[in-house]
Amino acid sequence: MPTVELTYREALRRALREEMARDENVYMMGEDIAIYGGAFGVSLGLLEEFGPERIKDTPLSESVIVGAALGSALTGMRPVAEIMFMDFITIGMDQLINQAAKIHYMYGGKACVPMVLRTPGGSGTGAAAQHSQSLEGLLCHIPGLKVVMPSCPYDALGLLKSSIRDNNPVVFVEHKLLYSGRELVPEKEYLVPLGKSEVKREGTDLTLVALSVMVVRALKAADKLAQEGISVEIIDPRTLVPLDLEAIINSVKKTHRLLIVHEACKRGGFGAEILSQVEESDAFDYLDVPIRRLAGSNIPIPYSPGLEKGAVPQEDDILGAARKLVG
Amino acid sequence: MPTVELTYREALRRALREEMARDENVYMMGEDIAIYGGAFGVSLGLLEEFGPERIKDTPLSESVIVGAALGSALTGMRPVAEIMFMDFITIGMDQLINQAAKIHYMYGGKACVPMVLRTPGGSGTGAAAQHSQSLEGLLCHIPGLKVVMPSCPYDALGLLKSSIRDNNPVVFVEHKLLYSGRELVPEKEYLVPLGKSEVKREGTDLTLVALSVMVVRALKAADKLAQEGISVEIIDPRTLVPLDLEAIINSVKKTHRLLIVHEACKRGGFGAEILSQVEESDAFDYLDVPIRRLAGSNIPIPYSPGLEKGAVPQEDDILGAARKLVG
Amino acid sequence: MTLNKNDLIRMYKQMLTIRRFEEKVAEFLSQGTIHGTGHLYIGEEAIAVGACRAIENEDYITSTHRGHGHCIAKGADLNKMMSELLGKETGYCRGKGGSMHIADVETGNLGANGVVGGGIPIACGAGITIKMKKLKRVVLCFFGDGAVNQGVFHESLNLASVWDLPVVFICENNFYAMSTATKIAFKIKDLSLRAASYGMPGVKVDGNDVLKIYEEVIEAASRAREDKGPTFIVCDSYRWKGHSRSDAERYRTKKEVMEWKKRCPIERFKKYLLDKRYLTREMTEQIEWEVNLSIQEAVDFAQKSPFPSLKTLEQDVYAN
Amino acid sequence: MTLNKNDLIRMYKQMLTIRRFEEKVAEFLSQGTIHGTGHLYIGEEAIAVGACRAIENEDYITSTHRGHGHCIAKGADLNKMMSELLGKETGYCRGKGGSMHIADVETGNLGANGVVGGGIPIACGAGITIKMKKLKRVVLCFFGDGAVNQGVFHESLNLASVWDLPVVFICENNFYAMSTATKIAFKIKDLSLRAASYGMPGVKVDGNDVLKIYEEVIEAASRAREDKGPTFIVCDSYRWKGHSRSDAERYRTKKEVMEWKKRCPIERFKKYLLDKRYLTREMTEQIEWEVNLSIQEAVDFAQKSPFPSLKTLEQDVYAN
Ligand SMILES: Cc1ncc(C[n+]2csc(CCOP(=O)(O)OP(=O)(O)O)c2C)c(N)n1
Ligand SMILES: Cc1ncc(C[n+]2csc(CCOP(=O)(O)OP(=O)(O)O)c2C)c(N)n1
Ligand SMILES: [Mg+2]
Ligand SMILES: [Mg+2]
Repeated sequence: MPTVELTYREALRRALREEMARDENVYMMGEDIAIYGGAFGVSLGLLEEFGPERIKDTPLSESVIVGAALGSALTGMRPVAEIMFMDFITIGMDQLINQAAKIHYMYGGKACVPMVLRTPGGSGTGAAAQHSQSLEGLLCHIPGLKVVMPSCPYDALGLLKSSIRDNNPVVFVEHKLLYSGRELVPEKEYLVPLGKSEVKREGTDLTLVALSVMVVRALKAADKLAQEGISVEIIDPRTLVPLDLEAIINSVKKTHRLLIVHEACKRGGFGAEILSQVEESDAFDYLDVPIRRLAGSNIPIPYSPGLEKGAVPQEDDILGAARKLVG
Repeated sequence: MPTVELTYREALRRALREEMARDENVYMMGEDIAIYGGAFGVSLGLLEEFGPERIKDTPLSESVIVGAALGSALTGMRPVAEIMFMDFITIGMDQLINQAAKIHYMYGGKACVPMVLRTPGGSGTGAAAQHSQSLEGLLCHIPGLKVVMPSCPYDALGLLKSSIRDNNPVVFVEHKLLYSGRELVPEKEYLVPLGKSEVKREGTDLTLVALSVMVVRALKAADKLAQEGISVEIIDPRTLVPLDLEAIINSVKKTHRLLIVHEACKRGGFGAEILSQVEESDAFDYLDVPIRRLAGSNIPIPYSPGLEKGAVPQEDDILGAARKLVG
Repeated sequence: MTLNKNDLIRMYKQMLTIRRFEEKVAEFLSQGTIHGTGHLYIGEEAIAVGACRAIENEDYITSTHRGHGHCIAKGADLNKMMSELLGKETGYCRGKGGSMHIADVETGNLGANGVVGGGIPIACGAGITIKMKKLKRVVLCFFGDGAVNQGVFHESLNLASVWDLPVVFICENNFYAMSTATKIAFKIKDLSLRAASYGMPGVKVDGNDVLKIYEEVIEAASRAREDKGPTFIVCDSYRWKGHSRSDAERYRTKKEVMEWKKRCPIERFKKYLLDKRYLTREMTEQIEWEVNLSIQEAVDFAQKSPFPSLKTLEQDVYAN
Repeated sequence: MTLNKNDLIRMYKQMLTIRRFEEKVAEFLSQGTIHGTGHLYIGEEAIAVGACRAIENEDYITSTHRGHGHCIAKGADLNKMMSELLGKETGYCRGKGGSMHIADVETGNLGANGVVGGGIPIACGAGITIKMKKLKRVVLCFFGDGAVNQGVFHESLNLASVWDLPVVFICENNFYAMSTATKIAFKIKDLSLRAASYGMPGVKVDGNDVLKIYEEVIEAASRAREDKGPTFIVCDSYRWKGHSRSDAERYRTKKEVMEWKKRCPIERFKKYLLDKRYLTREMTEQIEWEVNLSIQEAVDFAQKSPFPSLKTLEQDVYAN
């Protein structure tokens, strides 16, 4: 199968390009996505290719970005809206939570809102408390939203295409530190379905569920742990809602240990939900030790580089947590 | 000790009255709180007592309600802002999450935001999906916010007073179905500290942690369970952040079983966090059976009365869940 | 487009239908037959009817918490409406939405809204669809005076203006947002002034004059269809009833309410039609009878309909 | 209040301080010495200096992501500023805030803001405090043209107006929000027109004319102090540098930038002062020297300062 090396950024761009070429109802809107190409360059070049009608620069107005996207989705379009930083979904939160997420249900199933909201989350760029949050946990709590969080170019491409084809509001959470990561992906078109996790590394001693950039850190940690004789199985849920719980359960039944790693603040983060669902499943009986979460501190992201790193799990933290769980 | 019977609504009003009388920096703002007395009548009469300068009716503008409250808190006042329905905190979400919650930390501890945001949550009034949510889980995920959820008049009064005196942004979540509930409370002034749970009923077979209106339902269920020979200990955390985990742990060590009950949607609700914190604590070793959550369905609140009831735990559901856990 | 006699009579009948429908809802609310809350449109019938008569079936509207009038004026089925209000499976939303969420996207009603101002950006979105699909349609976006102070009003009118979206923004100014008088929520008296901020035309119109509203909306809609952008129309009117189920109405005087009742939009239109001899006394009685019958039928239909089964509870959270 | 020669020279020096400070920041950004992003105020110095000179020490300001200029003009300590930018324990926020969160509430700087428009309602809140405590102070609320399209702008200006809050809203219109030109984000050319929506005075002023800005703010501030309500002032200016650290500036031409550079607010003010003979060539050299020294001192201070200890990581999430 012929492959091509793409960055996560390029993978996203290819997904957007392919879906816009395939379906004329797909269009993009957001702040500075056209000539600027988006704050992280994802849509660079698409303006030239698809023109300003389909690559729409909006005024600086997050609530109407979300609301207008949903209004057009409700009437037949398939918008891909961008919120420049995940922190600012809070400004469009009413439209997202009270409108987009609920319309299908409130209207008795008689209308749907096929929209994608792309937004970059995460820390590590020195942008401090208002530009570094991982707020996916808030969205996972809201019925009606799907939440997707790819950790690599292959998934980014395939999941974004599936998200665009999905008939529900999908929040597609990218990670700033992943944009430049590269990977070989098929030249041929492919999809990655929503709701299917992937085993990113097989192992026997410990199941490690990692989200977004934590998958990358977990893979590195797992290499080191392998040298110590600890065999880690890494599962990337890829979509948090719907969650592929079964894959996690099956892995736990094999390894008898579970560690969940995410960047978002620990308290009320999605790790608590994964932990709880496993606790409530029949995997519980297979656990040799209690499930553990490794997650961001319960603090706003600080600016100073050392503090910023200290606020969220790094490779060493994963190593430590894994050793403790297995040891 | 002389007592007086108060409804939850009256208890809140008394707290507001006492704190406004005690400290001239305390004032209220919100939609229709003055002459109308608030959508649920909590502030009725306070306009006459304190005048329009301190009981401020705002235009219909939730973001500036939150933002202006925080701005005045930052500069020396102690505002008590009201958002008419909890669902609409989503409109002031940026000001709440990105500003109020983070300022103390972002400014290196050099300023603080002593404000209270009162808001009623919960279903049961036939107001459907956009007026019935229990969104406290979102707030608990955000460092810097405190989250309070009283279940009875005594606590409502004492906790609201403590919230007003607290130097942090406190979201004070009332429940629509509780407003008319009555209870004897001391005539004398008293406070209930934030971060202290209360054992609402002692028991030996099962620890039941219930939030807000679920405490009322749990108490009723516990009466029936007692007749069946099942002794339930009911803990009301009262404040979710900070959480009095110790009390829960101690109870679990005694009863060996834990059931968590809340109205908010199960997925990503605060029950997952409580479950996880207990799992991670030394109480884990004392558990005879896995911890269970009983919570709202993962759906928007439907309108039709039967569906609405079916969407969130009722007394019978608690009975069923408790029996299953003990049996 | 001038209205002929039949059009006018249809409009009159529609206004009356709204009035009688709402009176029935008021009754159900006070009896507890309707379990949620309800916001009645009585007194404001001219706006929905005048505006919706100015558009075509395939055009869109977005509505509000006070939405029954818009719904009826857009041609809703009274049976399905009443069923929804009673929480029945046969309702527009299969009992899941209730008064504040009635919608019928297929016939262009994009929905009532429980969030004040919540429908405004949605109207922009429908405008985007129209424009991108070159449909030549228009969106009427209804909202109250209270909504005019929501941030999303601002963002939406600006977007509609810079993108020349085919949206007519119609503010139903009944001088109160719940208890909050426009005179305390606004420094300006004429809300239509706000159009200038967005470089779009703004007009103020007597919201109890159904024909005047019709004319303004016709003009705005034709501008919109010609790609000349949105318009902001403010219709001054009054709500006769309390804000919702429970409202002690401490914020206004009986006298003020009485004054406005004298300006009843339906009586006024009726008088006009009688004066013009488009209508006779007998015809009005016939209309009254037909209207009452249709409401009664809706009530019967709704009352006979089943409640949704608990099996539907977790259905339709996600679309396939 | 007329400015004497010393005042004018102080203003000139302050403008120059901002310029040199930002040039140093630009250097640090391109070297990677500053690890986050940074939004430079170069080209817009007249606004902060003209406006802040018109208020007193105890008055308040709210600032933006492009906030260094406001900070300096409000009298910030350069050492603490530079330390914050380098993420040091001695910075205004003890290294926790960085460029977008520098604040000094005690001296009236309520803070920069990473959220566009985020500071506007906060300014209203400070206005409430002033009014309730009868302090006779005023709040200057700075924001960019982009922020004028945020919902919270709308809600805040309306609230300030209906409550007659002592706030002066100062829009720094540099014709772009990141890459988005005002001509595509607004249908109107003169943003100050928006004041009319709130029934407050709106003025447009040359944002490169420090004295004109000073005059308008003096007038607005005195109205505010007399309880006559807020004012909306739009200052047209230009940002010389890219939006933030990485900006290919594809959205504007070199020529446009060159044109604006010719209208340099500092050169212009310098010429005025030289023409008036308030300043001599030697004095300007002396000032330049002093300014450079103060920046150098700040850099030295910051570079010598320690990074915050990891022990502080979880401190100050909650206040006691
Ligand atoms: C965002 C939001 N805030 C508050 C409410 C509660 N509420 C419902 S209707 C209403 C008043 C609305 O006034 P207006 O827009 O003038 O419409 P009217 O009721 O007068 O028709 C309020 C405050 C709400 N539903 N949504
Ligand atoms: C709510 C929000 N949306 C988007 C951004 C990203 N962003 C930062 S500055 C900026 C442009 C701001 O433009 P303007 O208000 O004109 O200020 P300027 O940068 O021109 O000084 C944008 C889009 C943000 N910080 N906050
Ligand atoms: Mg109104
Ligand atoms: Mg700008």
